[in-house]
Amino acid sequence: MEITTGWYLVLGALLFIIGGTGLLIRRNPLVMLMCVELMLNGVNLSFVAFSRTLNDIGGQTVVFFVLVVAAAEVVVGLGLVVAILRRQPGATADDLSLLKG
Amino acid sequence: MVDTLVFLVAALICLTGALGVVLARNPVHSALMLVMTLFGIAVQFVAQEAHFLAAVQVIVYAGAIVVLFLFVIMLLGVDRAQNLEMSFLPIQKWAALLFATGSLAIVVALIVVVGEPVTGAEAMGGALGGTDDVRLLARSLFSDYVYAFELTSLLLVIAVIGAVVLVRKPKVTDPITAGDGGAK
Amino acid sequence: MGTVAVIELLASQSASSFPVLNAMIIVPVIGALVVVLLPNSRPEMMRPIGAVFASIAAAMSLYVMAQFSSHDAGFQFESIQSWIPALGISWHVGIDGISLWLVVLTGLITPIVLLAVDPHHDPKSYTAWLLLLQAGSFGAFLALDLFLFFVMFEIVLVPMYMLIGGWGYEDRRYAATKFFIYTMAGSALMLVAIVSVATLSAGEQGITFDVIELAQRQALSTNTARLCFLAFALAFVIKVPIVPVHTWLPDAHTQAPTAGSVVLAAVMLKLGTYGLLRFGLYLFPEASVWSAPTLATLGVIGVIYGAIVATMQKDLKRLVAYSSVAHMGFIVLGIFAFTTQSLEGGILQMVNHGLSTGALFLLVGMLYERRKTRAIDELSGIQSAAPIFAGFFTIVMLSSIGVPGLNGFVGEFLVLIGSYETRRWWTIIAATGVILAALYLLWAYQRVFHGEPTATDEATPDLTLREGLILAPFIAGIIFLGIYPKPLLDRIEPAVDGLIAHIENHSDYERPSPAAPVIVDHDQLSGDDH
Amino acid sequence: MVELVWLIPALPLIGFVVLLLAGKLLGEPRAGWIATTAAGASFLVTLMVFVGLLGRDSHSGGRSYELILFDWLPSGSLQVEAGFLVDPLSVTMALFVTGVGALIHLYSVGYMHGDPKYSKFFLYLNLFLFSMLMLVFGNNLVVTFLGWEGVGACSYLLISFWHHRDSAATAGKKAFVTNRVGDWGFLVATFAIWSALGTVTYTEIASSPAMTAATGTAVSLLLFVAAAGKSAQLPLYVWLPDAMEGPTPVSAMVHAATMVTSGVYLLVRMNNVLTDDALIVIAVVGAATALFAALCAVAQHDIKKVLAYSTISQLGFMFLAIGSGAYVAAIFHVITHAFFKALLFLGSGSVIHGMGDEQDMRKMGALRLAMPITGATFIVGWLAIAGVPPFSGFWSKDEILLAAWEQENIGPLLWVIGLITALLTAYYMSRQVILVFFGDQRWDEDAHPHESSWTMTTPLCVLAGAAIVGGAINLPLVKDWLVLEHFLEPIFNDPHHFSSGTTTKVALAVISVCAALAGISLAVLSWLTRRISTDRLEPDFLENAMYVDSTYARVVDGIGTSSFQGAADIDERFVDGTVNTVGKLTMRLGQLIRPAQSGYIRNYAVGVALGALVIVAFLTWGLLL
Repeated sequence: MEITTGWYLVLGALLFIIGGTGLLIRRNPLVMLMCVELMLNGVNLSFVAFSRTLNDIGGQTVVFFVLVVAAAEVVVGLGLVVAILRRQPGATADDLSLLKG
Repeated sequence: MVDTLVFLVAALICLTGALGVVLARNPVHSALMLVMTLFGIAVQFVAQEAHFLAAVQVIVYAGAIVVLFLFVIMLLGVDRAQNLEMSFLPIQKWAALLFATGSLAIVVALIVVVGEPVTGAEAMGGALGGTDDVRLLARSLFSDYVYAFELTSLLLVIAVIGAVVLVRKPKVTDPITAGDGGAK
Repeated sequence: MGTVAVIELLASQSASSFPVLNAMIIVPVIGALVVVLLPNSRPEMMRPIGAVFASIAAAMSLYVMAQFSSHDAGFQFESIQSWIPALGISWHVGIDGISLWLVVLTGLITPIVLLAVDPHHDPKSYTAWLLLLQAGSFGAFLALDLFLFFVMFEIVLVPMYMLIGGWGYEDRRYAATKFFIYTMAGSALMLVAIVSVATLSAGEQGITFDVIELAQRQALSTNTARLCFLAFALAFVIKVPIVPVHTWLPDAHTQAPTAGSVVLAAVMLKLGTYGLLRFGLYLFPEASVWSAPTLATLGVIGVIYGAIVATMQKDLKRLVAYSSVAHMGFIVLGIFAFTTQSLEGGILQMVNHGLSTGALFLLVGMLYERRKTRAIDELSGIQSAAPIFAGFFTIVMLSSIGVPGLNGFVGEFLVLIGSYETRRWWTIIAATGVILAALYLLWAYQRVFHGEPTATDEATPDLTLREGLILAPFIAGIIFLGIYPKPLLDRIEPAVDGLIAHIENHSDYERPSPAAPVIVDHDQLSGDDH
Repeated sequence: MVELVWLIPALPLIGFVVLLLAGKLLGEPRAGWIATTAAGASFLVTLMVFVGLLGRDSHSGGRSYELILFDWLPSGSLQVEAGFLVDPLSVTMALFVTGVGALIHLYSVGYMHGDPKYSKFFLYLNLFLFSMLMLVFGNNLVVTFLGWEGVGACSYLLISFWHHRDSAATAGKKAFVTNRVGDWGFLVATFAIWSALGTVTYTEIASSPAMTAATGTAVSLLLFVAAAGKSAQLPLYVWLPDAMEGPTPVSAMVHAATMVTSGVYLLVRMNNVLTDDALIVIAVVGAATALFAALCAVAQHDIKKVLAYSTISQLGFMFLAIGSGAYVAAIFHVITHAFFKALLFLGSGSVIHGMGDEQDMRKMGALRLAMPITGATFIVGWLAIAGVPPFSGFWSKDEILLAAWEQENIGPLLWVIGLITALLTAYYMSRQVILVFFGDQRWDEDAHPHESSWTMTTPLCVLAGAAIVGGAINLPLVKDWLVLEHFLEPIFNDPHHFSSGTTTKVALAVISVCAALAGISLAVLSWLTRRISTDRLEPDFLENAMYVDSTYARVVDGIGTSSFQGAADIDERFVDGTVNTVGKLTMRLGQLIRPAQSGYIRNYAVGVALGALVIVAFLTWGLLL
């Protein structure tokens, strides 16, 4: 059985689905952020797989950028979490609805 | 054959880790499970000869980001188990279920109907230049993507400043009025 | 050496080549910027400095008036700068007899109200907004490019919105929002029509937004032109306003600060009637003729309805606002009667309405400053306490009623006598407006100025010298235009005749040939049976 | 000298401007003297113009002079000039307007003594005189309309002169608004004339061919509407009795002698366009007004109200004359009426002044002793209006009755109405004279009636003289004595001539004199000697003017106000309500969608996730097919 691109893509998709589902069902903001990381990684995997398949370094470059963005996102996201939890210890995502219309 | 084995093992690690992240009640466990997934993906990167990215994956993700997560968890002391069921947004569960099953169905449908290869492009094993991927990546980053690269640096600066501002201890209890008071 | 060069340059710059119209639009904008940059510590400097810039613009409008050739039916002082060449959009401004007096009115009104009315707070932004209003109004009256016109037409909304919302009375937010959304809703369709007209007329000559060019092309099919005309007309009739889309006006007028009310009445309402002339009749002659009975009917309804509703108002400013609806109805009737007299009268009436209603708003504003109320019920016997104030009010009121010798009459009379030729029954009904005008104004005057004054009424101070000087230009204009409107009519007439000829060329309308006075020998007649 | 015509209105205008700028400064009595001088000088200039006109050839338009000052409203083919027309009619009108006007100015100097707004009163009077002269001298309809509206506005200002009184303020407003109904007719008539003839200038209208019958009648009736408003004819008369709220000189000048006759002037001026159909309407309305107002005058108690209704009645006579085609008779009566009615009003003013502002005749009596000059002159006025020969009123009234008699279709009927009116006139005027000057003294001792100052009695004497001999300007029987008729002849394309023989004329005159004497006797029997019970001579029905005015008031206050209020309510609730409903519906729609913005981030995530799912599903679907 040869491992073709499809396998990687399916694996990336599965990671993405698991991350997305986790994002929807978990209320802990920290875990939600982790789920986002999972989704990003699923996509990264696909990029690398395509980069390999299409023989184009561009795919890997994008992964690099995704990494940077993910890092920035985590930094700001965690900053937010810290600020929120300081004011409302033990708050979950469902306790916050300041932007209710 | 080895490739297949490596892929399957790494994939198993990835998926286990991912499910662990989602299902673990304790955030600390989630974070550790995330590390597992990230390692698995690093292995997949190596398998696809993206050595540099694999290294970065381990160093940045596992080494920095997850550690950051753990720091925050410990800092805030939220390392308690949480009840996954207790939510007053009942729609979430069903929506998540719908999302998961729907997405899986699409993936399965694609596998079944389209089969292999998805893209119709050349098979695995084509060379990107062997171990030379660092050089290729660098050339790409600093030529084609130089503006984007510079922007990411800006983004990181902003993120750092933002994070500092966000977590600064407010002098007054209310952070919104506190900002105003500081200006005056 | 350098000075000599500058002098030579100035000398070589002949009067006609100086883009005075562009300067008129730009100077108030510069003034607004200057005022904004002034230090906040000197609030008393804001209005005088603003007034200087407004006056420079006013002086330029007077210069244009003086240099205006009364024999030229076309556009004068034209200036075209390429703006967005790909779309055929240019910065094209020009002035003709139709816009001339509105421009002069805009020029003169702004510095006066700027000096006349104390905003009580935040004079910096107040001054800046008023200057922008002047610039936008100039732009809208001078624009000969549809796109430029639309931009200016919308720009004027913003300062007025800010003035009402920022310096108005108790319900100012409601009124400002209503004003903005209502008029904006009208112009939304106009934008569609502007784009349609430009693109559909493109043909082989290429796309253009130039009004003159589009009016000459007349490339739209009949039905398209009618649809486009309706879209334009909707924007303008809301601005005029015509019944039944008038209800933003009483709220806006009532809640606006005095300066806002004055400029709204004197300048902004004219954008509607001016638009109907310049972009309705000129661009869509056939559609105008087609829709004339309907619009003239709406105008007449406005005359009667505005007067009736004005009669029952309890708020003095609201009453004046409804009287505006009635007066503007006359103008609309005149526009859609398509005769020289009715159109000239309509344009003259625009100026007259600006003067007399503007002055009425100033007077009501002065009364409010004294008594902090606009309710008719709460005032009584003011004439005993403030006879000079009452005298000024009487003159302006009589002008608004349309007593000959004052300006209100000449416009109304020309509109009606001109409309009688083509719209007989409309005119006969509209003429009853003169009865109603007397009714509502005199009744209000009686309740406010006549009767026994109470102790608080007794304490109402009379007009100060400063206020008298503010009102003097209005009174002078009211009397001068009532006695000698010839200078205005002479300059309006060629443009109006040109416009009617344009309508005749592009539709089946033919202006009535008025009966020539027949001189019959006296003695021959006396033998007839009689 | 005719060229000086511009000075005639200019002088009062100068007086107006001077008083406007410096009235307060001049104060009493200088302000009054300036105004009086202006009016008097205007009268002198009118005399000069009159002499100048007499010096011109009376044939082929020689006695018609136009002075164009400037273009007023030049617009395309419409050319309205600010111009004056000097011809026999305008000069005749101007002569008595300025003459009577000057006298009333003089009278006011004394009458308004001590009023805090002394100078303002003369300001208005001069403005009124200016407007009236513009009305008379205007060479086209529009300039006349300027004067027409000007006198209306001045009338408004003067009636509500004592504006702190609600009744005065209301009366002023009522006068203006009612007049405006007439102005509507004036305006539309002007439009129709311009549309049909292409001119608004009198000389050109007069020389134009006739309009079509329908247009001509419409124009005539519209002009009559205008005249009915200004000259207080049925059904627009209601403002005139109320106008008595103004100071008495105003009543004399504006509401008896000059302004109210401008309707007559207008119709005479436009005699060439009036059609026969319209003339019948005018005659009938005139006769009806004459009778109606005379009946109302019978039961009034207010000294000025009697004179007011009397004025309406006499104006009805003038319109009866116009309707019968006797324009000269109408103008003749305008002139004599101006003399004796101004005299009566000024006399009543003198009485009111002397009695300390008492206007109720029931509280007067035997005043001839206290006020000899006023009493004597008032009696002259009484005899003149009652139609006793040889006083002026007899001649003009007789001519009107003759014209009515000769009216083609319903002549005798009109004549009978006129005769009854004449009888009533004699009766109510006698009643007034008896109640005021004869009989018992019914006033309190502390009233101290006294004769007025010389400034007030001089005009009375002058007017009394004019009222006695005024008839001389147009004596019948001998053709050469018809001075006025010959003088006015040039303004008519088709001069009216009486067809009756001398016998008929004399017979009719005798009957009318008998009627006058009958009226006087009736009054003497009932009010002086009390032979006839007076209990039922003042029915409420007549005192309240047959409830016409109160019915109007009820309609205006009831249906009028409520329908206007209804329109205002519709505007607020329906028209504006629709707009606000659109706004509210938009907001409600927003409220409906608003819960979607729950604020819970995970809800948004569901939206994003499911949305993405749908898109991917859609793309996959396309791929699979």
